[in-house]
Amino acid sequence: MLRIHNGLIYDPANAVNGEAGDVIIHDGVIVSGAGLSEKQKRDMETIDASGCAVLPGGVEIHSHIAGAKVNNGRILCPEEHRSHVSARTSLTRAGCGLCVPTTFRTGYLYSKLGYTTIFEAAVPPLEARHAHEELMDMPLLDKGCYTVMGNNHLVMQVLKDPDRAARKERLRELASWLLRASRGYAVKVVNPGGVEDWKWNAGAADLDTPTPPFGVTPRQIVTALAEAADELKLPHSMHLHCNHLGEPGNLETTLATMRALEGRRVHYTHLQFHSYDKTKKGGFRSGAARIAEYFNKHPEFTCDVGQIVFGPTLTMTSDAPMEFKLFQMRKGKWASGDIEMESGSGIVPISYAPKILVNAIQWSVGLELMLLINDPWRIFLTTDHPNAGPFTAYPEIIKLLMDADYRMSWLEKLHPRVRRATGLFEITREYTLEEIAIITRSGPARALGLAAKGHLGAGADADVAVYRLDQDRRAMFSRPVYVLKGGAVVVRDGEIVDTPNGRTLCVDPEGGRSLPQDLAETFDGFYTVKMANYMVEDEYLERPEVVPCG
Amino acid sequence: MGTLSGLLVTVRTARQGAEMVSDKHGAPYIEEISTLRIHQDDLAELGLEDGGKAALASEHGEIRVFCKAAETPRGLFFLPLGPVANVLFSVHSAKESGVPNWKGIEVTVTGGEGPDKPSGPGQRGES
Amino acid sequence: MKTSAHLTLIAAPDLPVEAESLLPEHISGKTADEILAMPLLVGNRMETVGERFTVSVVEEGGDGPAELTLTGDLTRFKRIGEGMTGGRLVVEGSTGFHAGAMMSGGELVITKNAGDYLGAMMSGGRIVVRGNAGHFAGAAYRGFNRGMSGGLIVIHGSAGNLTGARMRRGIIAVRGACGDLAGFGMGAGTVIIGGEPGVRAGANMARGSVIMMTRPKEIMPTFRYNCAGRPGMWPLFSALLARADCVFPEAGPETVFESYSGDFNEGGRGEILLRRSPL
Amino acid sequence: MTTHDNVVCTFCGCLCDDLEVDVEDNAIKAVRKACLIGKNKIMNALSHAPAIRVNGREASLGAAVEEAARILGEAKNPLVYGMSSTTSEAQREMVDIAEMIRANLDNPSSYCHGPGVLARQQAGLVTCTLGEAKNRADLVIYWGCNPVEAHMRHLTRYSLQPKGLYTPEGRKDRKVVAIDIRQTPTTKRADLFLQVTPGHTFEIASVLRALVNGLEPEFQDGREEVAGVPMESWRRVVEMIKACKYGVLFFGLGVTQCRNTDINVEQVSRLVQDANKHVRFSALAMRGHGNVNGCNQVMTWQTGFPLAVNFSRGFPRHNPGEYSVVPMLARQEVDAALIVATDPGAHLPADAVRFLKTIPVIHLDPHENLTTPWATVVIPVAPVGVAAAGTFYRMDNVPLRVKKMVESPHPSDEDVLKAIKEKIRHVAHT
Repeated sequence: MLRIHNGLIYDPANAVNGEAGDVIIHDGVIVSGAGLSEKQKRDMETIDASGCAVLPGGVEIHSHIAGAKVNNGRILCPEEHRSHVSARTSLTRAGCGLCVPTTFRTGYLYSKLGYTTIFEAAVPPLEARHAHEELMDMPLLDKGCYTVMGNNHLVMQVLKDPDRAARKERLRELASWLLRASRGYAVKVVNPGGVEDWKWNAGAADLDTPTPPFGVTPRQIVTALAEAADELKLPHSMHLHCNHLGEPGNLETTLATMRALEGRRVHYTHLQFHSYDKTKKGGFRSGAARIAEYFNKHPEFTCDVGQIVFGPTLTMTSDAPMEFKLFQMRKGKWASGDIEMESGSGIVPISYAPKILVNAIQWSVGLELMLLINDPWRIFLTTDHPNAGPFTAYPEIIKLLMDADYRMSWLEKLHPRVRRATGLFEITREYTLEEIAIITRSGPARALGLAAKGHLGAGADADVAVYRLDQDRRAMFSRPVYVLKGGAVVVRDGEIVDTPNGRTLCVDPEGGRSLPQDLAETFDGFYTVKMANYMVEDEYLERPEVVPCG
Repeated sequence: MGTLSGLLVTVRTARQGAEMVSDKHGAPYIEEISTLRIHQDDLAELGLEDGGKAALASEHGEIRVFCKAAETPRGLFFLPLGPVANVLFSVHSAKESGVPNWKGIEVTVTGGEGPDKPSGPGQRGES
Repeated sequence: MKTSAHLTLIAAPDLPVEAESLLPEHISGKTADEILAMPLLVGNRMETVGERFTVSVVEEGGDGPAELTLTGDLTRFKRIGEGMTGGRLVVEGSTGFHAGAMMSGGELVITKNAGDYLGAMMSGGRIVVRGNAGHFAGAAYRGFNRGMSGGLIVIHGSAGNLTGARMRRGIIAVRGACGDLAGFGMGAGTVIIGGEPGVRAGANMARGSVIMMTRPKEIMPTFRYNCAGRPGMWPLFSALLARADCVFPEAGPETVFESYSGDFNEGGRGEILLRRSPL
Repeated sequence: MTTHDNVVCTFCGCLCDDLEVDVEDNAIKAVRKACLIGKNKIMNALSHAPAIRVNGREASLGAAVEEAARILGEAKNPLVYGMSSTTSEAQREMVDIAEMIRANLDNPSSYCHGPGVLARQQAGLVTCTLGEAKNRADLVIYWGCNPVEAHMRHLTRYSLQPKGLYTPEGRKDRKVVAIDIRQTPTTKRADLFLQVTPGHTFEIASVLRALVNGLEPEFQDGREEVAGVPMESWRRVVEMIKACKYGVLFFGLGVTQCRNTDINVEQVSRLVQDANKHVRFSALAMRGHGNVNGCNQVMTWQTGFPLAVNFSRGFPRHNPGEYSVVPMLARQEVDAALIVATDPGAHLPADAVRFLKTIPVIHLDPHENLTTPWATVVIPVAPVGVAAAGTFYRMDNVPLRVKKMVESPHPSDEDVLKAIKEKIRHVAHT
């Protein structure tokens, strides 16, 4: 048994808010201290957490860290690897990269921020083996991935079915089969219909643009998949990246999508990129207030922010047409990959600068959303790594949220017109430590349906982060004193001291054991791999843990 | 027997692939990787019949090949990449990115057995 | 006090050596023993300078930047003068990869040949090579789109491929022949080639100048002929180069250059100047 | 007798996954649906295994592993090289070993398709999986490649003939262009064949770019031709590009090994990007060895770089030309080599082989080849895809699991590499 002694415990899921106490760990799990004598407690191995905040391990709900697209991003950026390197030690593997770190380094960097669970945000089933192979080389984290379905031909073939009841039943089966085939955790939808449209060289998809040649609209795709995810009782809702990412005025599409999905559990990812209003001349302005106002009234929805971080990074997404647009604006490098029958991907390097008005507005929109959405259990901290910036900037963002004076001090560094385009600098709210604990661990764990994560109650996985209390919140969250993964101390004083491998989190939904005849025929006719070779084998799951549905 | 100068390009052939995965010490593999594809008129200029023997020399080495008439441009010769062809190439030809000049090296082809020098297929027996 | 140190190689190594520690600014004020204790990476093991060199140090009166001289066959020594910011570094012999790469000031003189990536991504200072240079002189490292951004490289012999590739500012003068793709993808700056240029000079340049004294086999079809004349910048350039002991005798102030603009695939605001040889 | 269905062929980057293999008494009896090369490869998978040898004498596996670990542990600038025909699981072990011994790490792509990967570092690449070619491509361009002989089922499975979702008539729905320096069985299948003079890939791509962008090239010598082909033919190619819905360009070693290597592919990549302003267009490299793409993938996710990596300072550094295998051998600067799943004796210039013979070389391969006769330590391994399972990456990055159908008397690459790694670790700690 191990005891984390005398820290201030922040465990919002169990309504513990900064109370001094012990966290006791046995066999990788947190156990109740009740019934243990003081002597028993004194005799166990003890970590002194005096003067520290004790939080559950961080839970990352949306990050691009593994798989074909991420690796393509690594190939694209030897120049960023050059200046961010780590040498091999007796414990750790060598690596490099900041925006697209190598797999081992990704594990170390997340762990050194106190994170213990992570989800890769977009995996096309055809390339799922690749994502799982990389995740096996990512130590210190429990991990899972989301399966992209929003432009899948089989999905659209099912949605074309005029029989409403059959359609619903068949889509549920198909979604289950796709999760099984890819060993995915959740249903991911990226620019529904839009990626397929671009394969026909068509422009961006609106909510009601029919997707050729099926005639199925994004509205039909998102409502049906949200329903399927609900009916399968998946631990996480549909994870949605809306249409028109990054375009001025896209809040109308975002709001229309939300209205279409009212009453269903839905997670809106990197909402910052989807909350832009438009000036009369078509320029950018913040739409965060309108989005937040609507969002606040709909407890069925969750979101993550996708906060902009100033500096160079890489955009990478399954939203291939968006990347094409970005490339046309920027020249330079552009990688893109169409994936037969199901998806696409694109990558363009980018640099966000405070003096560029659009970037300054984007930066403000993310913070506005976090400050205006009043329920921290429904908005989570992400940078959509690496799209809006590297995850290593989380401590900086925490400081921006917790320190209004610091936030205000940014005003003079930003483009002078930013104040006219956002309401950020009228907001005085400051996050509390408890709220930070919610948006970085307890909230995402709950949204992901991870009963054993994101809290410190008895039965929770012993994933714990201990930070020395410091009024400079960036310093505090940059360097945990201790991080425990599954009960083992893996980080001490900000350095890696042990490198156990984590587990693969997956689901085992009802049905989906095979494809019906007509879909199997489509598969056999138009994929270039055999169905037997499409299904990801057990060998690609590291210590798999099935998170129950329902 | 005549001599011709030209550019040698290394290629892949179906038979080379099929024999390579069967037995790299087998006669069919050695034969295929020693077969030069050359234009009919070049062959005639060398005074060779289809299938005739020739010596192929670059600044780095010299090999014996069989010449086979093919629909190639004149002055361009094609040989499967392998240990025979590689006698003609050098690591020192790799320029900035590390690729040897396998798609174009100046060679001379001399019909007949050529001068009597030891060389030939494979690396075996070399010290 | 001004430090002058002279290191003499004991024997040429079989393994690659990384000598980025041997900078004038690093030896300034050091004793001979301190210099001999400085690190050198030989293969994959760390050694000291003393295992490979003998040293003599002279402390001279007066201020002034340090001066370091290296003597011997340093062909396997990489990163000599990498990142130097000032002082003078003289190599009596040849160097390997990355000599003077990323340097921002001072002077590097190599009396024989330099390897690849000479002055790659340098931002200031001056490099003089009496012999030949390898590929990528003044170019960008892999993935970067900005090569050399300032300073001067003079190569009295020939240079390899991609000389000045993706450069953004500064001058590279090659007295002898030059390899393929001189000034490839350059955004600004000047590459001057005295001897025979390789193919594709100036390809994909967006801005900047490639000046050739010798007619290349062909000009890329993505360039357009403008005119012939006496560019006003040439006398200034040749005077500047002459001060660096680099003379192009084939072109005087009255020499006529043909001007081509391109590369049109990249906007066409770059320029090739080709010396018109007297009829 | 057992019949294995949906078997993945490991020979080339096509990774055809529809093979049927009959196995009886631990022997391969028949292979169906494979091309001639794939069939031969599987039928001969268990034959011609070398003996375990150390310095030319037969040895036990333990002794060979021990000697390998000793050589690698003592080396001051070792080379770890190969990987192109083994699983990504084994490749992952090779990277780990290279890190441990602070080696130089490279794979054969550095002299084959590596330039195409380097071009992606500068420009990126617009690409697609092979199924998009099958389902959508109404224009196919083969440039400097000859799949009929090198990727024998490519045309029928993926690029030329298959009836796809939006190409129901197969070949009839496609326009086909071939660019090569000679006629090949592939160019004969094209609607338009442009026979070009060698060494001009860059000029061709530049002029096609100009035409796609609506610019008129200017020829100073007045000859309206590029690479020996008149401009009107290139204009025709560009008309076909602009008229198609979804074009796919397949490029081979004729592009990547042509004069100026990676710069050619960079220009081809820019051409494809430019074409996307008008139509949808992708390019794909015709990767050779079965898992050479896997080498690039594994090296990238573990080291950050697809090839030519050096670990002498403990962290990865990348520089082709400096750390790629051919120039390193030219400079004779490595002092030991671990070579797995490639055959330098057959694939590298003769002077490279002469030098390798002067240093200790550890070689793992399922077969006697042109390296086994002289390598210092020879360890036979189970042939992957037949007697060992693992992951291969197709030329379009689609990962597939190759299967184990028979037992080999020899361990897999992965197992031998793990044993060597453990031994090096043990020696380092004692």
